Amino acid sequence: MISVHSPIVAVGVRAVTPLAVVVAAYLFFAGHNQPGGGFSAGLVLGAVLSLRTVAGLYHPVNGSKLMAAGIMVAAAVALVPAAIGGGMLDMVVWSGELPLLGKVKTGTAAIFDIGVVLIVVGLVDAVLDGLGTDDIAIETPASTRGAQ
Amino acid sequence: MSLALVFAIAGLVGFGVHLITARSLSRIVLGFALLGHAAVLALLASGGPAGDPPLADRATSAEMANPLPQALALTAIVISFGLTLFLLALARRQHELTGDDLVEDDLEDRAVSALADAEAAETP
Amino acid sequence: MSTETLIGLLVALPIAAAGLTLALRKHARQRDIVTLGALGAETALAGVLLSRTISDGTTAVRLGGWSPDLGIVLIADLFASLVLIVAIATILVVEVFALGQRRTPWAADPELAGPLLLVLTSGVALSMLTGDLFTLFVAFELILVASYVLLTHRGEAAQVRSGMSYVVMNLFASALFLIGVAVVYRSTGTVNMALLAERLPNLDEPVRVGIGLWFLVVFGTKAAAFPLFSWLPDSYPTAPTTVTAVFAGLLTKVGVYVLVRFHTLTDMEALQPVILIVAGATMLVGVAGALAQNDVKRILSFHIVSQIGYMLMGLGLFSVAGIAGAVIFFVHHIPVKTVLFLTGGLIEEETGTSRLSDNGGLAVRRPVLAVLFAIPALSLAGLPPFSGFVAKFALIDAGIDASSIPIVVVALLVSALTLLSMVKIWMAVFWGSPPGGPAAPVTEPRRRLLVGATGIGVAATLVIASLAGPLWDLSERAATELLEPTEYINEVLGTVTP
Amino acid sequence: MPFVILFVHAAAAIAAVVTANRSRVTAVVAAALAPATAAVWGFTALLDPDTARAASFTWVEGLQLGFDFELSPIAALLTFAIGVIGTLIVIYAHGYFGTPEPTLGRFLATLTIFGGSMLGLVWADSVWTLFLFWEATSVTSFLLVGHKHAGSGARTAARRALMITGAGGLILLAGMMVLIDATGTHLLSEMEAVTGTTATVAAVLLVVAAATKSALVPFHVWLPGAMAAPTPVSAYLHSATMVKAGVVLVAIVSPILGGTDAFTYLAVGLGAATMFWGAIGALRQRDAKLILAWGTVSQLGFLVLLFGVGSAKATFAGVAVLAAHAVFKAGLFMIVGEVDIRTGTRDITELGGLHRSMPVAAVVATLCGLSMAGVPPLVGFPAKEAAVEAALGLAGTERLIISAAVIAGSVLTVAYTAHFLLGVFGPNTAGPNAANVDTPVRPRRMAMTAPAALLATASVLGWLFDGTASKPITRAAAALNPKADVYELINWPGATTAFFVSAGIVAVGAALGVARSRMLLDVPRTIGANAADGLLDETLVIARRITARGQHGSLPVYVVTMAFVIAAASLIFVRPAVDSVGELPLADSPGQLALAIATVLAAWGCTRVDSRIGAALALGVVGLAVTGLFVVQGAPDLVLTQLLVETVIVVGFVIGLGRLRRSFPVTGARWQQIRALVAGLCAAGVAAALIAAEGAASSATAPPTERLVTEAVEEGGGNNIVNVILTDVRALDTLGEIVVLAVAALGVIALGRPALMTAKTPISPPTREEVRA
Repeated sequence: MISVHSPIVAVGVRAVTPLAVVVAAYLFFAGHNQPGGGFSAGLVLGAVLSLRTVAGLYHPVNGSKLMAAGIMVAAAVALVPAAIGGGMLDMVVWSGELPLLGKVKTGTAAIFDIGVVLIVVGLVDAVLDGLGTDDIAIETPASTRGAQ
Repeated sequence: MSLALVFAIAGLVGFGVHLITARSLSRIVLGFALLGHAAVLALLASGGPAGDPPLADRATSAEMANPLPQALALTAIVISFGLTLFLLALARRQHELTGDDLVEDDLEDRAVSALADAEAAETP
Repeated sequence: MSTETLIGLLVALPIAAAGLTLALRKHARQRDIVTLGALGAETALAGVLLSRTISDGTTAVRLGGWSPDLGIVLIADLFASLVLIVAIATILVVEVFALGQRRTPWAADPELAGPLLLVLTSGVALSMLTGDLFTLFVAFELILVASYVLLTHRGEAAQVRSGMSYVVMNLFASALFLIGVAVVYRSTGTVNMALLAERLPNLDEPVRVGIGLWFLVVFGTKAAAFPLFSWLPDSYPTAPTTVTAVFAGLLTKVGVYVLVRFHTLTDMEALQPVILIVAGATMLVGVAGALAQNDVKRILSFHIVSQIGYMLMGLGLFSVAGIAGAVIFFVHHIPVKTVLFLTGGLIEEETGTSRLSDNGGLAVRRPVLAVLFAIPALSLAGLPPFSGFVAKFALIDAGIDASSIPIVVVALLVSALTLLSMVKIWMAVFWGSPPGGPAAPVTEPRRRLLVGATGIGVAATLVIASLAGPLWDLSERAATELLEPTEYINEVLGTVTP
Repeated sequence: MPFVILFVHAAAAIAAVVTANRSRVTAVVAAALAPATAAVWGFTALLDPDTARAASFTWVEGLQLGFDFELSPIAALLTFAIGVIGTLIVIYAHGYFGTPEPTLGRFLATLTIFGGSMLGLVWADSVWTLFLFWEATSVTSFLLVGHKHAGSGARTAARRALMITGAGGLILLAGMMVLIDATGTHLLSEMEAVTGTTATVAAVLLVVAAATKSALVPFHVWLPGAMAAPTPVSAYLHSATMVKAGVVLVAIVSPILGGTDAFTYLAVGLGAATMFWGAIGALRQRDAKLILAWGTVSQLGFLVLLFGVGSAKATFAGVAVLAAHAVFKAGLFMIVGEVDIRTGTRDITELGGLHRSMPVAAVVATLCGLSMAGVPPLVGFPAKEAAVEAALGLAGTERLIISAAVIAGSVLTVAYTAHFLLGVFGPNTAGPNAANVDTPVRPRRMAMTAPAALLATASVLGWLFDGTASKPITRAAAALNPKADVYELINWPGATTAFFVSAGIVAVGAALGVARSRMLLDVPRTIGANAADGLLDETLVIARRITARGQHGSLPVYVVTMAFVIAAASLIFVRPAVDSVGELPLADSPGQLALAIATVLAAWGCTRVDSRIGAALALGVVGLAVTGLFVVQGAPDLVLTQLLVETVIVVGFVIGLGRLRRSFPVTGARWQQIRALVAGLCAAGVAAALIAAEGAASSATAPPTERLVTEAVEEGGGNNIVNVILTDVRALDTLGEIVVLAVAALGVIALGRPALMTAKTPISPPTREEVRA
C-alpha cells in the first residue's frame, strides 16, 4: 500500500479525523432538508479512512462486513413494514422536540440512509484493500508474464 | 434542454465512444467516465429547463428544477461510480497478469478465424 | 400473505439474504443453509405468485403508497410470473450443483458465489416485476454487476480478458440505456411503463419508432442479438461452470424478456421487419458459431445466441400465437440451457476438459451422463417429444399463420444445424475412445450432488414437456395480455388519473 | 392398447439395460417380449379387421398436438410384421453377440425403443404423432448405426444417417403443416383428396421427406453406410422398419395427394431412378451385406414407384411387395450376419463353396433370395407378378414407361440376387485366390439360424396359402384405394402375359447374374456417401467462415460495431430533430454555454493527452465542468455527490493505474479513422435523439412536479425533494444502487487478491486439427 510514514502527516490526519466525522454527521442529518444524505456522508467518512490509510494509521480490513450490515439494514427497512402488515418500503415519519436540536423530523428513511452510509464506508475500505494492497509489478514484468 | 447541453452531451458521447474503442484499458476506463457524465447530464436535462434547487423551504414548485430526474441522475452517478471502480480493478488485474493493460483478442476466436482463412486459401 | 407483499418479498428477500450470507461468508455451513433456504423460499414465493396470478390476474404494487406517476410500481402479470418461477427454480438447481462442486478447480468461490447469486436472483425478479423503466435500469445493473463479479472473481487470465469484453459491451449498453431513458422522459414526462404505454403511441411516428429502435439496440445487446452478440461466446465459457449455467439460462433471457415487455407494451409493431431480420440473422450466426467451435462450453454458448433468435422471432411476429410461442420458449429454454451447461460441467469434472478433441468414449464410462446430456440436447434441437419441440413448433406454426415463410425456413434450417452440432458433441465426447495421454485429473467432487442436481434439472425439462398443454394455454393467455395490455395499464394506474 | 404396447417397450428397454450384465437371458426375454406383444396385437387385428382400434391422448390441446393412434389395415399388417420380425431379431441378436458382451443391454434397449418408435409411426393418425415417431426412429437408428462407435466409419455413417433422415423429418413437418393448411385437419384419416398449389407444395415436401427416410436417390447415400451397424440392426432396419417409413408415408398420402401431378411424377421418377441405381449398386458390390443394402435401395424405389402410380392394382402390388420384402430381406441379412460371424468375412471374393459347409444357411438364403427374385414357390412371386400385371394393365405412354421400368428393374433384381447367392454360397469363380474360405471357423448358433429359417418358411407358406396371405394385403390396399379390394395373390396364374414376362425376367436376370459373378470388379467407390459427408463437413467450413467474420475476438471491433448500430438506429431521429432544432434555446445562461464548451474541450483533452496521469487530470477537469453544469441546472445534491465521486475516481485512477506504462499504445491509421468516424456518428445520433425528444415534449406530458413537491413534504417529511425521492419515493432504486455498489466492491476485493487456485488449463490457442475435429 502506498503509505507515507511521516509523523507530521500522522498528526495532521489525526487532527482532521474528528472534523471530517462532524462534517459527515452534518451531511447525514441535513440530508433530508438540505443537500447531503447518506451517500455523501459515507464518502466523507471514506475519505477519512483513506487518509488514515495513507498515513499508516489504518490498515484496510476488507469492508465486506460493513457492506453486509448495510445491505441488511436497508433490506430490513424495506421488509419490516411488509412483515407488520404494511406495504414494502412504506416509510414512517416521526417528529418530536429534542434538546439542543429543537423540532426534529425523522423516520425510517433515516435508518435506510444509515444502510447507505455503511455500504459506502465498506466500499471505500474494500477499494483501498483491493486496489492498493500490493505493489504493482511493473518492476518485474518478466515474472508476471511467465504466469500467463 | 438548451443546445449548449445537447452539445455537451453529444461531445461527451463522441469522445467517450472514441476512447472505449481503444485497446488500452486505461482509455476504456476514461471513456466510460465520459459516457457516464453524458448519461447523467442527459437525464438531468430531460427534466426540462433549469431552475432553483429543489428545496421546498427555499423555492416554490414552480420555480424549482424538476427534482425527479435529479434523483435518477444521482442513482446513475452512484452506480457508474461503483462500476468504474470495478473496471479499474479489472484493468489492474489485467496488468498484473500480462504486464500490460491492452485488451487481447480471444484466442479461440482467432484460431477459428485462422483455420477459416487457411481453408479459404486452400480452396480458391 | 397478500399478493402485494409477495411481490415485494420476491425482490427484497434475496437482497436481505445476500447481506446475511455476506456476513456469514466465513461460516460455510450456515452460509450455504441461508443461500439454499433463501432460494428455496424464493422459489416457493414465485410458485405462489404464479398460482395467484393464474387465478386472480395481474397485481400491481405501489411501493410506499406513492402514486404511479411519482413512485415505483411493481407489477406481476402472467408473463412475469411464468418466466420468474422457471428462472428462480433454475437458479436453485444450479446452487445445489454448486454445493457439490466445491472443491474442484472448476468451482466458483463459495464465499462470493452465494451472495452474488442472491443479488442476481433479486435483479432477475426485479427486472421481471418492475413497471418502471428506470427501476429496470437498476435491475439490469444488479444483474450485471453480480455477473461481472461472478465471471471474473477468480481472476484468471482468460476470465479477466473475456470479462473485459463482457463488461465493456454491457457498460456501453447501460450508458445508452440511460440516454434512452432521458429521451423517453423528455418526450413523455414519465418513466412509468403503463403511462408510457398510454403516451408513447401519441408521439410522432419517427420519434416513437426511434425510441423503439434505441431500446431494441440496448436490450438486444443484453440479449446477445445480431449483430451485438460477439461478447457472449467469448466470455461465458471462461466462467466457472455454475456461473456459466446461470448466465446461460437467465441473463440473455432477461434481455429478451424486457424486449418483449417493452415493445409489446408500447406497441412497436412498426419494428416488425427489423426484429424478424435480426431474429433470423441471430439464429444463423449463432448456429454457425456453434458448428465452428471445438469446445462443449463454447458450442453451447453460441447456441444461446441462436436460440435467442427464436424468441425474437416470436416477438417479431407480433401475433398472439407468435408471442405465446416466445413465452413457452422462455419456459422451455431456461432450464434446458442451464442443464446443458451443467452436463458440460460434469464432462469437465470427468475428463478435466470440455474440449472436444480431448474427450471421447464417455457413453461407455458414464452412461448416465450420456442420458443427462442427450435429453436436453434433443430438446434444444427441437425434437419431439421434448419441450423444445413444443416451443419451436409453436413458433413455426405462428410463422406459417403469419405467412412469414422466410423466417420459418430459417427456423427449420437452424433446427437441423442445431442437431448437427449436438451430434458433433455427442460423437466427440460420448462416442469413440478416450484420447491418449495422461489420465483425467483426479477431482473428488461430491458426484451424487452434481449428478443429482443435473438429474433434477433434466427431470424438470421433461415435466415441462409433459405439462406443455396447460403451459401453452398459459402462454397464450400471457401473450393476449401482452398484446392487449389494458389490464396491465388499469392495474397500475387504477382510479388515479395523473 | 397402443399406449400399453409402447409402455411395454419402454419398460422392456429399461429392464434390458438393468438386467443385461447380471442375467443375459432375462434381458433378451424382456427385449423380445415387447415386439411379441405388438405381434399378438397386430395378429388379432388381422383376424378381426372390423373392430376399430384407436386411442388418443391430447398433449398440447391449444396446438392440437397429441398422440392419435389408429390401427388402419395397412398398419395392422405392418404391426404384425414389425412385431414378428422384431422378436426374431432379438433372438438373433442373442446369437450374434458373443459372450461376454458389455454393450448388449444398451443395444437391446435402443433396439426396443427403435421398434416402439416404428410402431408408433405406423399407428399414427395425427400428423404430429407421425412426425414425433419419425424423428424418434431417426435418433434411435443413429444410436444403433453408431453402436460400434470406436471406429470412425460407424460414427460418420451414423451422422450421415441422422442428418439426412432428421432433416427429412423437418421437411416432413413443413409438408404436413402445408397439408393441414390444404385439408383443414391434422388427422390423416379425415383428410380428403386435395389439389391445387398448396397441395402441390405439400406433395413435393412430403415426397422429398419420404425420399430421405426411404433412401431414394439422391438421399440413398445413408442406407448402405448404415450397414456399419451390427447385423441384427441392419436386418431390422432394412426389412420392416425405418426405410419402410417413407414408403408408408407415400402410401398413406397417396389417396390425398395422388391427384396432383407433382406427387405422381416425383414419386414415380424418384422411384424408378432409385430402382435402377440401387440395383446397379448392388451388382457392383463385393461385400455381401452391401449387395443386400443396395438391393434394399432398389426395392424401396420399386415400392415408391408402385404407390406413386396409384392405380388399384399397383397399390395392391405395392402392399404385397412391401410385406414380402420385409420377410425375405430380414432373412437374407440374418444369413449374411451368420456367414460373417462364422467365417470372419463377408467379401464374396474370399468366400467359396459354403453351400457344402453351411447347407442350412444356403437353403434358407436361397429360399429368401428366390422370393426376392420373384420366383415360385415363394411369396415374392405372386407379389412381383401383381406388379407386372399392374404395369401392363395401364394405358398409353404410362403403360409403356412403367412397364419398361418394372421389367428392367426386375431383371436387375434377379441379377443381383444371383450375384449374391452365387457369390456367398457358390463356388468361388471370381476371387484371385479361389476358395480360401470354404468352411466356417466357428460353430453354428441356433439362435442365428432358426429365425432366418422361420422367415424362409414363412415365404414358402405365403405362397402355398396364397388365399390366407392375400386377405390382409387386399384389405390394406383397399383402405388406400377402394377399388383394390378385388385383387388377391395368386400362386399359379397360368399362362397369362404377365407370367411369360416374369419367366423372361427370371431367365435374363439369372443369366446376367451368373455373368456378373464371374467378373472380378474393383470395390466401388462410395462417391455419394463421400459427397454427403463432404457436404456436412463443408457446412462446418462455411460455419467457420461466417464465424471468422462475425466473431473477431477483438473487443474494439465489437464496440465499434455496437456504436455503428446505435448510430444507424438514431438515423430515424434526424428528421424530427431537424424540424425542432430551431425551437431550442442556444443556452439557458451564458455560464451554461461556457461550461458546455469547457466540458467538451476537456473531454477532447482526455483523448489527446498521452500520459495516464495527464488523462486522469483531464478527467478531473471534465468532472468539474459537468459539476458546473449541475450548478447551473439547479441540482445541489448532484454537485455534492459528483465532487466526492470525482475525487475518488481520479485518485483511484492514479493509484490503480498510475504506475502503468506512461504512454498509450498507438494503433493503425485506418483504424483511427474508423474510430473517429464512429465516435462522430454516435455523437450526432445522440444529439439527434435528444433534440427530437425535446421537440416531442408537450404540455400534456409535463412532469407532475407540483404534486411531487407537496407530497414529498407532507408524506416524506423532508424539504430536500431529491433526498425524499431517493430514500422514500424511489427508495427501491436506492436499495438496488447500494447493492450494486457493494457487489462492485466485492469484485474489487476479489480481483485484488491473488488468483484462487492455479489456472486450470494453460491458455493456449487450440490447434488447427483440434478446431477441425
